[in-house]
Amino acid sequence: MNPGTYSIDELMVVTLARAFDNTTRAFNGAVSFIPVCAYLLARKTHAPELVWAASSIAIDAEPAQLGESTLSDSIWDGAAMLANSPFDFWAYAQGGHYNTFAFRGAQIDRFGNVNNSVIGPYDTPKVRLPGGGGMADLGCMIPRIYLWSTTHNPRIFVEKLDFRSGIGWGDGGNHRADLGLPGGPQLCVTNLCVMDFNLESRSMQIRSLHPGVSLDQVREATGFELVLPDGEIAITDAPLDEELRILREEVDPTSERLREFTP
Amino acid sequence: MNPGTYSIDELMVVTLARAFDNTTRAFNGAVSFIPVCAYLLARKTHAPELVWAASSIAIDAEPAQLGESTLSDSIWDGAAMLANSPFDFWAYAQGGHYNTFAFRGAQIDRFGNVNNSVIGPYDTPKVRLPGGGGMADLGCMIPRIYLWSTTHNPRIFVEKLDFRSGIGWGDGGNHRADLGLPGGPQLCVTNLCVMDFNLESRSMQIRSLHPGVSLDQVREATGFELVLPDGEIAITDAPLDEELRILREEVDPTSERLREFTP
Amino acid sequence: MSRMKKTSSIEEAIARVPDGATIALGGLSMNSTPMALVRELVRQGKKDLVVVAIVNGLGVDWLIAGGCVRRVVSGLVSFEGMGLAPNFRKAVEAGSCELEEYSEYLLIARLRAAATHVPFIPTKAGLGTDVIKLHPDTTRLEVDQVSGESYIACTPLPVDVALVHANEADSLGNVRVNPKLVWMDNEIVNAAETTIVSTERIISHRDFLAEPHRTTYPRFMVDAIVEIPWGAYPNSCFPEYTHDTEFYDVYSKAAAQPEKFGEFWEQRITGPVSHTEFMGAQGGTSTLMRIRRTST
Amino acid sequence: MSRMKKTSSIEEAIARVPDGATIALGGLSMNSTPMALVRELVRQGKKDLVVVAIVNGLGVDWLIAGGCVRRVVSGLVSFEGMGLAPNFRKAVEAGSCELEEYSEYLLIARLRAAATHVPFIPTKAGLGTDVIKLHPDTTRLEVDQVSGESYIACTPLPVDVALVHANEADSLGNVRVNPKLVWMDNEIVNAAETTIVSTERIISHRDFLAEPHRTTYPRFMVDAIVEIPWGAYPNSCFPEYTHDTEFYDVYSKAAAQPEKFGEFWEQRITGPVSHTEFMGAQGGTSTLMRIRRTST
Repeated sequence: MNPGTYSIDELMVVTLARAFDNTTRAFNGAVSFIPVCAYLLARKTHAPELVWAASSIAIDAEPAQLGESTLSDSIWDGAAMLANSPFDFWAYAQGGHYNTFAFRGAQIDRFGNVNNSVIGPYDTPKVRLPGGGGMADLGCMIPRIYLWSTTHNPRIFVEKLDFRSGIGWGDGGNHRADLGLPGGPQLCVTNLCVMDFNLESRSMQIRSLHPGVSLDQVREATGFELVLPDGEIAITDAPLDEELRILREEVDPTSERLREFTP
Repeated sequence: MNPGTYSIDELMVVTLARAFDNTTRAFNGAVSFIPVCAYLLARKTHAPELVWAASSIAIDAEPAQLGESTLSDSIWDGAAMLANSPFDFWAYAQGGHYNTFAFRGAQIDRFGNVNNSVIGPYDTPKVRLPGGGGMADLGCMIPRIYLWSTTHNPRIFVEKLDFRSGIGWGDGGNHRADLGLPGGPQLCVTNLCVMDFNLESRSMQIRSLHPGVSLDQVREATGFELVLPDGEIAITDAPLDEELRILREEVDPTSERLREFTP
Repeated sequence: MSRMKKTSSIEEAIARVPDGATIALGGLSMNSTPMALVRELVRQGKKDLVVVAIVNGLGVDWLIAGGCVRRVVSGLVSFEGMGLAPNFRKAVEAGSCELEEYSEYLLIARLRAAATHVPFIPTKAGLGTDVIKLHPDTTRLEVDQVSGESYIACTPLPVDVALVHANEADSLGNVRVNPKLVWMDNEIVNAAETTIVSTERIISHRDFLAEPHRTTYPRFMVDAIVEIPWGAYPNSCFPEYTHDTEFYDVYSKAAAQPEKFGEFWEQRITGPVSHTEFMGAQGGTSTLMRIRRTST
Repeated sequence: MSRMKKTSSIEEAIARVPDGATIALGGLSMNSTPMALVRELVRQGKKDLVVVAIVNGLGVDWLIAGGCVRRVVSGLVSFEGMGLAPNFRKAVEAGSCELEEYSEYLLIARLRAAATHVPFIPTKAGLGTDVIKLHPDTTRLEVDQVSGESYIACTPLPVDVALVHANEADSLGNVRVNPKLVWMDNEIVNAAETTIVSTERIISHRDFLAEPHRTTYPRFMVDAIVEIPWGAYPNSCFPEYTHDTEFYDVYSKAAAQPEKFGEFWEQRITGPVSHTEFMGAQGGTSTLMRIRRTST
């Protein structure tokens, strides 16, 4: 692919990367190629101080390429520290020393809460999903939460979750703060658009549409009513050539990030 | 010194060592030469499975000789594990994996509670002592507590502590069990005698007098009334030649244990 | 006098696990799970196990396929990007296996409460989620009277037998995990009555004395040591070998065809007797070449 | 683009500690205390410090002798078998320094509550003792409603500045404690707003990459790195050197003669400017020869 042209995975990675800065201290869980690429890209461009703990274990890892699992040792090379999970990781996460986490879910609601446990009734599920893993924990502990989805459709962006595996802004408004939890979801990047959260209602709000995507298209793909920003809706900024080059050549030369896109 | 003759420090070490067995899993704090010698002696004689963590850190240490501190690296040589204090030590101690701890105090009462904090009123102390360190913790966590004192006198064995830094049998009777704490003090070995604790009142009771020591002598040296056993009072068994040889030649060839005896 | 040896055959070690026991599996997802011990549980036909597996996949799936499991206690069971764990999914959907679902940290807190003998451990994890509503007895929502802060009180989760995989051990039961304990194995070992460790190799006690700071579990925390090279296969054992993606592929494909799965299961998993035979059934040397790691 | 360097002179690093701050000292008793940083606090004339020192001796004694301390928060202050800490003892008996006394684990629990943002951490430590009666607000006796078990609720003890000593660091702030973190330093680092690390030596970042499992603190937990060889003297830094018994002897003797202590204090402690001059005043090479460890 030439500079100037780019694919949706590249746009998502670059958009997310630009949301991070030198104060970002992040880690990642399973099947998290998009945020992993974004952390690495941000670190290699505008945010050299950014901290990323590969699989929550390998701090400042510099993998030459990614593997087929973002939870495995294939992305630990070049780390400055291999941390112990209960003693180091959970202390840093609870203490706010890690401040950034990205998750996705089988279902996402307007407040950025996610479901990764069941589709259908909990006791007689249509599909038993893996479970939330650390979502219920980290959603409560980490102040800067980022959501992403490579398949923006009404089965994922739903009016009501079948189960709340992880908390975003909770029931909206001040709910999260009232629970004594720090921060909350900042951004949701999908294959169609970028959304943030209305500062009062904490409901998902369009920030920008990806080039070539219409507002109606996003509305149809979303199971709840989206808040619209004041004024004209922006178009997501295109990646720079240098960002694309670094992503393609240095961050993820074997395009493992495409594993998140159903062929 | 020849076999057959022995000194009081040797009698105390040997007596304590015989109280330990293959199920003993012990560690030690500061200024604990007598129990450290006893753990090593027991391990080298009848209890090869005995676990001793030098300074609570160096598990299965085999020091060629002791140093002037039982909390320092001078006794860590030959260990099979150097443990991390909060992550390993406190987990093993709280979980009952360590089951044996020995302490002494500036004051000891009839129930084996100890004071290492102040002499006199707490807020205007006559002597500000070091503090209990881990006594208040380990007294609660460890089921088999052993007490020792190299100077049995009424200033140490008192009717009432000026401050309870560490718990033994608490207020006596079922108090300790009612608090939900495991076990309790087993034995108190001094330079005059060996005491255990009455099974009902949990009050200190003479078990045996050291050779040449009279009951009156012990009573005069004790600030509270001692419980007497049924029948005749035994004489503390003398050390065996082999125990003395191992203690003198292998466990503590430089006689660091004498640091606990005022010259 | 010499000390007791804790080395054991895999058959004897696993014979210590009674039917109905609460067992806990070490490792995380595709990393460092004691798969050889799991296979032996299946081969010995254990029944009604309660399986604590904080973040797991294939280990739980095998135990369910083997009919060993009454209940799974877990935060997540999946094959990550390679899909859902098929037998787990089927059994929970069919109601033939109970699932007691928590999150990762709520389980860590419950294990630590058991390990440290406190009535509960408080955490903010889980606040505002449906996870804590599933088990109000064991993850209780409470409010601190003084600060007014909400927290979840996580009650003790005691474990009968912990099964973990390590790199090195001596015959006395001292164990070394390389490079250090990166997952949550210590939490289950500390909470367990009995701990069985499979190890890539048994090394001399002298090696432990030479580097005592590298020891992960001391001998008194370990009850049985079983030497099994590639004992985590098809999962990884850092830094020696990685998980076998090809195995996951064929396993998932086989599970998708219920009429053929039995044959696959017998041929590849339950049929081989020794671990050597088992590794042979997985492709032998060419598989070992494929999974070995070259960088650390 | 390159990353920020965290290396600092000792003067600049300690200038970050404001009067009245709550500081915490790493190490335990005569092991691994950051004595050079302590001496610089004295030299800069800090006032009204609250000093958290779980198990300590000389560090607290110097700060009190230097007039820096409003309150000591500790489980134990002594010179072990070498006697009581003389200035600590005198100041507490005279009422010129407050003492907030806990036990070791109660302090660990309070620090961990601060580090993990929970309203309290429960423990059975302290039950039935007078220690918990001293501070019913911070170590509250409570009863679990469900199990009926008693416990002590330990409330958060936040720390402004943690001062710890280490063996090796790189200029980015990654730190290595050899052989691993044997004392409770991690507890204070995790609870602290700012962490200042003195280190025996600065090594290259490459050394950390070669053995990442040996890293104790990652760069983002550390705010300043100060290179000070023998920076724990007169205390030990395992496995490099041991504590200096002779120093303890002469210090205790000097403190026993109040009329002469001022001279000793000036000559040996506050007078020397650089750490090199300070080590010279302690006997220089012959002292270094005496304290070096030869076995590990």
